[in-house]
Amino acid sequence: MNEKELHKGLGKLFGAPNTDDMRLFFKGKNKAMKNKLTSVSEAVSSLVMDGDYLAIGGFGGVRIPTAIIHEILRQKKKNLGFAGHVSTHDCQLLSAGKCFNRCDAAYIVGLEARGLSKNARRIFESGDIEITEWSNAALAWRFKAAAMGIPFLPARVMLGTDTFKYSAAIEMECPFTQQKLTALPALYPDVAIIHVHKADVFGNCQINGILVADDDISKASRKVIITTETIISNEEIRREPEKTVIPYWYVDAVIEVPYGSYPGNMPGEYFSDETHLKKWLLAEKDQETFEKFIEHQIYSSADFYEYLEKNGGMNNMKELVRLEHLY
Amino acid sequence: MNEKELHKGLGKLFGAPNTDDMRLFFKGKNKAMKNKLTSVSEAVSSLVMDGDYLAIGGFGGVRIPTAIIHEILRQKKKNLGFAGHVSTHDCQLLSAGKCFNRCDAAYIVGLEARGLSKNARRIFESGDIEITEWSNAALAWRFKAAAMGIPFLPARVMLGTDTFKYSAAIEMECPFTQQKLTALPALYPDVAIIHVHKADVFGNCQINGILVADDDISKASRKVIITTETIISNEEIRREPEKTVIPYWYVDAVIEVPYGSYPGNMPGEYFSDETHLKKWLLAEKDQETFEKFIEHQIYSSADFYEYLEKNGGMNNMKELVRLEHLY
Amino acid sequence: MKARYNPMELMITIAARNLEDGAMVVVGTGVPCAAAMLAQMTHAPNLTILFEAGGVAPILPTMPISVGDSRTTHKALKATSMAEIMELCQAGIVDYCFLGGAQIDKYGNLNSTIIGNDYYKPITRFPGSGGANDLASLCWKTLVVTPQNQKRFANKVDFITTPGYLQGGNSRYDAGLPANTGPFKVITDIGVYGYHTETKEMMLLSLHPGKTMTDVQENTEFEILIPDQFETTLEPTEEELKTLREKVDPTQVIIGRS
Amino acid sequence: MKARYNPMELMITIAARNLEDGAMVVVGTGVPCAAAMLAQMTHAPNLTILFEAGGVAPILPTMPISVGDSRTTHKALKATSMAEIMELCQAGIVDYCFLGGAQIDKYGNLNSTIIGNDYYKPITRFPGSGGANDLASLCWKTLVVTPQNQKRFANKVDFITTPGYLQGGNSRYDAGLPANTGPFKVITDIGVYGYHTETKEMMLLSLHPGKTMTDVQENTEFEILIPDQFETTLEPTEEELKTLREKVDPTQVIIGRS
Repeated sequence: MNEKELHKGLGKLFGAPNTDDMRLFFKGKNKAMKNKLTSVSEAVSSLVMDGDYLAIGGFGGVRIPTAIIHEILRQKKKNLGFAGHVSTHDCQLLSAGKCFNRCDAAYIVGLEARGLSKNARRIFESGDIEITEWSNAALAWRFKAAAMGIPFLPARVMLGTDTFKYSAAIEMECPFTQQKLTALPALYPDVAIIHVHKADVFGNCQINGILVADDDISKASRKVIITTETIISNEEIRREPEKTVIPYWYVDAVIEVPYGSYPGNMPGEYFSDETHLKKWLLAEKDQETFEKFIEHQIYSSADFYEYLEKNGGMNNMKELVRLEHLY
Repeated sequence: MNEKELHKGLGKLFGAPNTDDMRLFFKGKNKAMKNKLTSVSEAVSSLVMDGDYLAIGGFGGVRIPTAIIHEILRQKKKNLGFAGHVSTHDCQLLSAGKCFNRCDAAYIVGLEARGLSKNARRIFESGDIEITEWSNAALAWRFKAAAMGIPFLPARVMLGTDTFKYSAAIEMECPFTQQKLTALPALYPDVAIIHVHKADVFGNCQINGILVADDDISKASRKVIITTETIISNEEIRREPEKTVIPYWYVDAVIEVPYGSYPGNMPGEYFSDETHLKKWLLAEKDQETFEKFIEHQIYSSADFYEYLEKNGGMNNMKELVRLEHLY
Repeated sequence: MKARYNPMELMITIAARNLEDGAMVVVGTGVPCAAAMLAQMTHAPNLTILFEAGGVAPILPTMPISVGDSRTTHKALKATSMAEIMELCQAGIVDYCFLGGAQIDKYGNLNSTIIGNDYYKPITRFPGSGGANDLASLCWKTLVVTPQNQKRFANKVDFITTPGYLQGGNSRYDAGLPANTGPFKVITDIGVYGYHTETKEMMLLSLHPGKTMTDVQENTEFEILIPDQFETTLEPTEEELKTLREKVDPTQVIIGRS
Repeated sequence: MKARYNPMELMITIAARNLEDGAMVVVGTGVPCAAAMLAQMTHAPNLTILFEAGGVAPILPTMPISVGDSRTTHKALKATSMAEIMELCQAGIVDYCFLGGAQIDKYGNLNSTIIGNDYYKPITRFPGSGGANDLASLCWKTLVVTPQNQKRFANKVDFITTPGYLQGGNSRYDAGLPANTGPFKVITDIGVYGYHTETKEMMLLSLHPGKTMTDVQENTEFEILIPDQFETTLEPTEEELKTLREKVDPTQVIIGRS
C-alpha cells in the first residue's frame, strides 16, 4: 500500500452494517402472505417508533408517501433519523415537525429548481442535528449493499473530497487491482415508507416510471409501510410477474391512499402542485406565519383527505391529472 | 487480522477486472442510435473472433440464442472462452463444435434433470480445457460488478470450499465489520449473445419472465449480439420504458430470429423440445453417430431455418407453442 | 404384500413435513419441487417457493423440467434475476434449500464437481456447484434428499463443492459463512439424519420402518453417530400419498423413479 | 440598442455546442436541460439525455421541474433507478455531466454544502452533494455553467463537495478517481474557461463579445491563467436563438432569468 494513504470519514455511522444481525432479523419476520390492510394512523402508531431511522421512497417531490409523513408529524414522533437522498418536500415536512435529530445527508433543505426551505435550513444550521455527508449514489449503493446482504459496496465516488471527510465511508484497496476505492457501509433503516401505484393487500407492489431507490430500500429496511394509489387483486399481480418491484414478504402495512403523493408528482397519474409548494416556501419566510400554516395544513387536519380538501379537493386533483396528461 | 488466514483461489483469471481500461473501451463505443439490423452470419463473422470470451444469455435451455451458437460452430470459431453459469444445451453445442479452450465453470456438462452430456464431459475431462471453478451466484455477481463499473463485489459464498480453492476469488476482510468475505472480480466478456422477446432495430430490448443475468451481461460485455423473436418499433419501446431491460447503446447487432431459442423454452411463447434434447443425449453415446448427428443438424444446415425444418418445421413449432400454453 | 408406498414417496413426504407454513424455500426440479408442492397442498399453504433462476412464488401447474423454465413463473408473484434470488438468500430471507450431490461426508459437505484425486485430471467431471454452494452458504437450513450407499456417504468427499459444516465444530463459521446456517437434515431411503450440536457430525434421527442399524452402517463409509434414543420415521398418511400421487405428480415423473 | 441575445441565452448556446452528436449526458433541471435540448434540436439529434433519478432518453415535451418528475420519462427509452444511472456513469458510458455550486476554485472543485469555516457550525447550509459528487467523479467531462463573480470564483472553497482536479496536477487520479476524467469547461456570463493540461488550473479559452480581461479578473478571487492566444466566443446564430426561444423554452422559464 506504500504511498497510498487510506482515509476514513469522520462522520457518524448511525447504524452498524451488521449483516448477521440483520439476517437474524429477517429470519424472524413472518413471511406468510396475509392481508396487511390498515389505516395511516394505525400504521404510524404501530410501526414508527421515536428514535427510528426512516427511509422515504420516491424523489423528494415525486411519488412521496405524504400521508404517512403528515401522520408522523401529527403523532409527534421525535428523534428520528433519516436518509436524505434527494429529500426535498419530505425533508421540509420532517423539519416542520421537528421530528429528527440525525441525518445521512446527500441532498437536504432544497426543493431542486424551486428554491431552498428556510425552515429546514434553520434546523440544519442550528447545530442540534447530527449530520453525516454522503452523495446520492453513495446512499443508493448503501441501500443496495443492505438489499444484497453484504456489509459494504465498493465505489469510485467521494474520493478526495470533503464529502468523504465528513462521511462515514472508509477508503480501501481493491484486492485485485490495488486501486483506491470507497467502501460504503450497508444502510439498514428501521422503517421504509413508500408510495406506489398499485399494490395487493399482501404488499406485492407495482411502480410506474422511475424506481429511484425503492426496490433496494424495501429490501434494506426492517419494517416497510406502503401507501398505494390503488389496491389491485393478487391475480392482477400474478398476471405480470415482471412488474412486481416489491414482493409481499418485506411489507408490514398496506394503505390505499389515492392522490397519496400530493403535493408531489405521481408519474402517469397527476403532476405536482407547484402553487402549493410555493406557498410552503413563502410561509417559511416568517416563523409565525409558518406555524399557523402547518397548524392549518397538517396538525388540524384529521387525516390526509381533510388536507386534500383544504387544498382544492377534487377540483384541484382533476387539474393536476390534466397537467400530468398534457403531453 | 491475527488468526484469520486469508485465502486466494488457485484458478486462472481469464481477464483482468480493470475498470479503467473498460471505461476507456465504453467511452470509445459509438452511442448514436442507429439501425443495427443484420444477419446471423454477418453478426458472427464480424463480432465473434477466435479467442473471444463469450457470455451466453438465458438459462441453458431457456431463452438461449441457438441461432448464433450454431453459426459459431459453422464458422468454426476456435479457442473461445465462456462463462458456464447454468450452461446446459449451450455448453453441449460449444462442446460439439470444439469451439473453446477455457471456461469459468459454475454449471457445465449437464442438462439439469435431463441428464449429462457425454461429449461435453469427455472434453472437460480431457485436460485440454482450462477451467476455473465458481458458483452460479459468483458468476452472476462477477457480471454485476462489471455492470456496476467496480473491480469486484464482496459476497458470502464459496468460503471454506474447494470451489473457492480452484476459483480465482480472493478472501478479504470487511473494512467495517472485519468479517471474512469473498471478493469476486468483475467479469468483462468480449461478446454477449442474448435472445430476447422483443427488440427495436436500435437494440432496445424487452424480456418476459426471468432475466437470469442478462441485464448485467449486456452491460458487462464489450460487444452484444441480440437475436429477437420479434422486431418492434421504437415507439412501442417508448410506450413502456419500465420494460426496457437492455438499452440500445450496449448493442452491436440485432437479428430477428423467430423460434430463436429452439430447442430451448421461450417463456410465454413456446416450450422446450424435450424429444429433440433427448436425441442429443442419445446421439452423444456413440462418437460416430454423434458426428453424423451434428453434421446433419448443424454443419449441413445453411441456416437456423433449415435446422428448424429438419426438426419438424412449423408443425413442431406449433406443438411447442401449444405445450407452452397448456396452463 | 405390496408396500403402501415406495422409498421415493417416503422421502418426498418426509421432506415436505420439514417445510413449515410461512417459510421460504429455494427448490430445484424433481424431489425438492415435489416436496415443496406437497407441503403447500397439505400443512403449509403459505410456503413460498423460489427458483434460483428468478421465479418467485409461482402457482405450479406441473413439475418444471428446468429451474428456469416457464412453469417456474406461472402466475408467479415476481419474475426476476438469479442475482436477486441469491441476494435474498444472502440477506437472510430464505429458510430452506434442497441439495444433492455425488458424495456427502459426515459434516454434510457435498461434492458435485469431480470424482478423482487430481482436480486437473478428474476421473469424472460433474456439473460443478451450480447454485448449490451459494444456497448452502446463504440459506438458513440445508436439506439433502438422496439415496444412501457407501460410495455416496463417503469418508472424504473428493471435492468440497458445497459447504456443510466443513471440518466440523465452528469451522464453518470461522470460514466466514453466515452465523447459524448449515446442514439441517439428510433424508435417505434408510433414515433421517441430523447433526450433532457441537461436533457437527451426522447423527441418526429416525430409522424408516423396516430398516435396521445394519442398513445404516453398511451404506455409510464413515461412522454415523447413533444417539441412545431415536425415532421410527412416521409413515406417509393416506392423505399425503393421495395428494402426492393425484395432485403433485400424477404422471409419476418423480415417484415413478423408485 | 437592444442586444440580440441575453447572457443566459449565450451560456445555454455555448453549453449546447459542447455536446457532440452521439454523446451521452446527465443533466439537471434548468440550464443544463435547456442546453441538451438545444443541442438535440440543432447539431446533435443523437445526443442521449439521462436524468440521475432514473429517466433515460425521454422525448422531452417541456422542461422538467424535478430531475425525477414524469417529464423525465416521457416517451423515454427506459425508466430505472438512481443506482442504475450512477452505475452507467461508473462504468464509463456517460460523456458529460453539468454541475453548478455556490463556489468553484481554480481546480474546478465545487462547493454546494456549507458556507463557513466550521463544518459543524456553518453560516449557511446548502443541499450538499446530491448527485454532483458522483457525476463529477464518474462521467468523463464535467461542464459547469454559472454566473461569474468574486464570491463564487473563490480562492478556496469552504468545502469540497464535488471533485474538480482537487489540488491540481495528478492529485485527482492519485485520490482514486477514474483516469482521464475531470472538469472540462466552465461557461460563465464573461467567458469560457478550460484547464491547463499539467497544472490543471483554470484557464481562459474565450471571452464573450464585449467582455474584457478586467471583467475576468475583477470577478475572480484566484488568478485565472491567460494564454497568449484566446478566442472571442462565437455568438449564437439566428437559428440557435430561434430554436432556443421557440422550441426549447417558449415560456422563458430559463432564458427569462437573465
